[in-house]
Amino acid sequence: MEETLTPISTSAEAMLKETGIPPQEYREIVRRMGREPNRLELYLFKVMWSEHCSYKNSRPLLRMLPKEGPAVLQGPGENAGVVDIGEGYAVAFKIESHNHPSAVEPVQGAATGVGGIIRDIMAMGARPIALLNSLRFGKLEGHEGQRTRYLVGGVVGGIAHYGNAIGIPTVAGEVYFHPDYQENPLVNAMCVGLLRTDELKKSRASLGRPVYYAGAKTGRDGIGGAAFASEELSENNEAKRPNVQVGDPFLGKLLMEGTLEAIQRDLVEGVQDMGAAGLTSSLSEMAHKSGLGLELNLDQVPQRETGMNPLELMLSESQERMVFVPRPGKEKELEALFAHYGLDCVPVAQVIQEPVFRIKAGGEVVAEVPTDALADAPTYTREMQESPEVQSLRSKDLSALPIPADLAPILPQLLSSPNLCSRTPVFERYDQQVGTNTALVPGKGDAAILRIKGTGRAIAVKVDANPRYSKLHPRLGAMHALAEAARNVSVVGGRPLAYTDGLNCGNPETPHGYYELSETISGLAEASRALGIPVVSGNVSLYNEGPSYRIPPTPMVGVVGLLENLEKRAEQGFKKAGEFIVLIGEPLGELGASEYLWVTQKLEAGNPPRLDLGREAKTQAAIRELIYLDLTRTAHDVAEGGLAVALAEMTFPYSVGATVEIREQDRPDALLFGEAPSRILFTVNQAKLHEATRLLELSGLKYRILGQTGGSELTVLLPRTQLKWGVNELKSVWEAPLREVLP
Amino acid sequence: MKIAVIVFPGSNCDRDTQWALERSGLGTDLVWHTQGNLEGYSAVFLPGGFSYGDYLRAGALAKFSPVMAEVKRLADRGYPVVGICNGFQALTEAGLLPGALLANTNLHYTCKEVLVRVERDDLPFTSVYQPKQILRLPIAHGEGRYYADEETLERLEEGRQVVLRYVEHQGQGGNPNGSLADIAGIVNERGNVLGMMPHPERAVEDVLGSVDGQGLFESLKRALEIVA
Amino acid sequence: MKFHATILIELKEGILDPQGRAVEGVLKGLNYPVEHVRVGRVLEMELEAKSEAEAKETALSIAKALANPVMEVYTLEALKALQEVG
Amino acid sequence: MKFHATILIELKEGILDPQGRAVEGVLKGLNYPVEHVRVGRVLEMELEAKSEAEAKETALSIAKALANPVMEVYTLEALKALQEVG
Ligand SMILES: Nc1ncnc2c1ncn2[C@@H]1O[C@H](COP(=O)(O)OP(=O)(O)O)[C@@H](O)[C@H]1O
Ligand SMILES: [Mg+2]
Repeated sequence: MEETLTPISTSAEAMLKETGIPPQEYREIVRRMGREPNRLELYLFKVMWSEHCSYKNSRPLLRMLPKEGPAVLQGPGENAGVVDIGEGYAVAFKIESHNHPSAVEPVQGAATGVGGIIRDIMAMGARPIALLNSLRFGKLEGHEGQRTRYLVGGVVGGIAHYGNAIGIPTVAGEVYFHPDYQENPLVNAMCVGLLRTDELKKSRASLGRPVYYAGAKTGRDGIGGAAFASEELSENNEAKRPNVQVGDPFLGKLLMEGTLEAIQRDLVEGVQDMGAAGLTSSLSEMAHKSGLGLELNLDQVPQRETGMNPLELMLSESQERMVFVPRPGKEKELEALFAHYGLDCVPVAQVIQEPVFRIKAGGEVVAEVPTDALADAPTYTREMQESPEVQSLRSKDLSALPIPADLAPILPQLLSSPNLCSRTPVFERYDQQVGTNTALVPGKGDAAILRIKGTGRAIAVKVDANPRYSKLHPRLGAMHALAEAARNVSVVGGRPLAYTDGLNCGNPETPHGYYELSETISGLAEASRALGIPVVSGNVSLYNEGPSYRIPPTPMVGVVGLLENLEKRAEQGFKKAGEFIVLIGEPLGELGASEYLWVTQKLEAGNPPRLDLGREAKTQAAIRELIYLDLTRTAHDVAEGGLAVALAEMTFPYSVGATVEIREQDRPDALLFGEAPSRILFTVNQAKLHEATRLLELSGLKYRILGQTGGSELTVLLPRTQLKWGVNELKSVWEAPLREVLP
Repeated sequence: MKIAVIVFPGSNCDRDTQWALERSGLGTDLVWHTQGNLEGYSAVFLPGGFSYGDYLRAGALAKFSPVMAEVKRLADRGYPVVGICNGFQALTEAGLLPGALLANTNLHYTCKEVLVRVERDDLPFTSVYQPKQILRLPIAHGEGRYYADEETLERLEEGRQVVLRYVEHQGQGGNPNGSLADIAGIVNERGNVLGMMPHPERAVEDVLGSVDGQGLFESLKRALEIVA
Repeated sequence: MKFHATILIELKEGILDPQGRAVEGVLKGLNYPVEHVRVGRVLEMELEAKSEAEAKETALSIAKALANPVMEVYTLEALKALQEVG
Repeated sequence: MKFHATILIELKEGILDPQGRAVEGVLKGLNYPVEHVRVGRVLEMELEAKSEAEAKETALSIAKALANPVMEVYTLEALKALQEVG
């Protein structure tokens, strides 16, 4: 049917080749503009209609996600989501991906990813108080392992470089290794900011107001990066490779202080960061959200390099730039404020009635596009089909698996696997405490806790995703991701308020890729509804596939929870001897999609564990109640590696051992290393044991008193065998692997 | 009685230091680095962070800030001056304290808890500590390896200018960065200018995991009250 | 023979150099008439080679190995033969 | 006149240079015949001066200001006049 459509002029065809804009979208552009666009205008569309900026493949699916909740002050649609935490305070948070830039240049890619999400939080009027990150890498072993090691070092170094210098603590995160990330490492950064509810800012501008540009000068950095981020990393990208964007945390810090002071002194009515696609998206989106137009004068834009043309200026992704709309009469104060910090702060645009984005250079109009034409990209719903390989992996029968004769060596083997070993070598490179709010540091608990100065309150934060579950069952995997992130927040005493999701998937234009994206989002939506946790922000990163690998769908779910009383919190480590160890849930786990299968048999197969969301919600409520009633101070969820790994992890922080007994007759490997959700271990002393177990009975949850803490060994009594490991021996095998990657 | 907490572009522990001082009942002002006059302040803190991005060398560019001449003037007049982490680096770069702080031998920024022994409890910064008391304090730096040539090192030891030393205790702690003589903190000859790599302001509340830094602020408070 | 090589590894033109920017700001504040300050790394090393030509080749291949091709350029700033001591 | 100056700031002999060691380790791992690898900083800048002599003086005073005498030495590696682009 193509040929029946209006033919495309030859000049246009050249530009289409150059920009990679498909003919049908070009026709839509011409229709919306009522004429053929010039080259600059076409590039504006290329950027704004890129997946990264327009969500054209995901927006229809994202509508499935529940976005309302009692605590939600700002849902998806602004620079970050905002939830009320009481006493006049709120927190803003969002996750953002920087996968492709990090694959090209790990240090700067990760650093600018952190810088970018920080500015999203600032744009809401919030002071950033915590950073999290979720990282995915390929193989550590063999030849391919060399590149992985290089990437790990670079990415961790880049996150540390930016976060440490700008003075925001990195308090939680996750690192996961899987072969399918070999060509597409994932680097998602999350930031949480604190604000007074009455200082909530939006990306708005009112008629006639000047629009200010503040921060770093514009150079030829990451030209076309946003579009770049939406293309598969393939050989021919080498040519297209943009000038690497370099982050400057020093300037970023000054820009942050200037921005927060401007907001706190009420000098500005609208704030917007310049993220991906720089001037183009920040200004056109601000105009569109305000239902107005905007006239930009490029001659006023501070420039770092000479001879930059309008296209370069519009596409530049130079870092550390913000957009402000000053309150009437506050212009001079705003300029003075940034002068104090030694930063540019100049008017570059004017808000106009006519709903167009008009760009002037050298006194002439070089581009003029209707703002809604740019903002509302066409969306796509595509046909989907599950990959047959995944189907067959999932339907593999695991009941016939041999039971290892000797189970003792398996625990150290699991603890020294890249996905379960100690993360200390990673997070000790991050400043975890600047701001002096970190009440639970990485390694001490399943989620980080940040107290809110001036209140008795605190928030708990964690980001999670299990790629193996998601690979074998995208829908169930996504449900697990939210359930686990929320569980991690609950076991430290936090009540989940909302989440942000970083959806990392493959190519949506392939049936398998679109199936995984769609199933992931509907799984999230279902879990979201069942657990009563709404989404307030997020990010979508697609096309994460290379010539030989497609990443597993990776929904990185960042949950923020509230502790009404900072004192009512729990950590992960056994503290003293003689406490009872109670398991909420049952010892028996499943082998499907387990780390145990992978580590012991290099087998990735079967169904991920079943997930009863009703029981999950009850389980989380129960542990929060136990913590709130001072019945426990030590809790930890049972995740990858199963019961044995969870117990070992609890012995490490204070080197306090334990003895537990499991009476079940089921296959011992499933009892020790099988995985299942809705399981939490906690300790309680003799005096409170009865009250604790009564609470669990009343909430109708299965539970088991497994044993007691104490000694310098972890002992597990099974019906037919007894297993014993020295805590220090386990600890040293657990600490070694990543230390070798990050010396 | 007020304490000046200097804010260089890139400082990021200024508010934390202020918080710790205020909690100890000491009045403070955050003073921007271009301030040319510190008249009326009874002590000065150079906080941690990344002054000027720590570009070139940690603390290297801070010495050019206008306020530093004034800090030196107060130091010469015997006022207490404390440099924490980046502040310590700035004090050595500016020549207010001997030696220098080089890249950690592990070549990366390291944030963790260390053990330090209080070598002197007769200073305005340490009077409330027990002799040889061992403190649990956080470090967070990439350039904390104390270095000085032999004579300087000898002078430091003879003059009892080493105030804090990294120690190992029951398998914990140890020297985290390769500092000569396990040096974690020193004072000038007169004993009124202190530089230390660990962060006492991060160890003043149970919720932060340690209260061992509180003694420094209390000691200072006492000293200043006596003067006042 | 032993040679001494001095290798410079610097950011490509056009790539932002925050460090240079900060140093330039400070120097200007001290009224130095400077511009376009860039900060890079210098590597000094001794290397073994049969001839000047071979030494040059080795030095250049080392420079290539150490520079990050995405962001950096390298130059062999100096190469001189050292007389064997003893 | 405009001049281009190249300044090297390096650790004094005898001061442990872990970065140099690390690089040396990597290079030896790649079988390069290297020794005594040291890593320092190079600063490139343009400066305004009336004469070559004045330019040299300025460059050296900048180097002096930026180096830390406790553990570093500085050298003016190169200084050349740039012809004004009219
Ligand atoms: N997966 C998602 N779930 C919920 N909201 C999302 C998701 N992806 C993006 N959003 C929201 O859409 C808006 C635009 O996203 P994005 O372009 O990443 O913001 P920014 O341009 O500020 O980085 C943001 O409010 C973001 O929170
Ligand atoms: Mg934004």
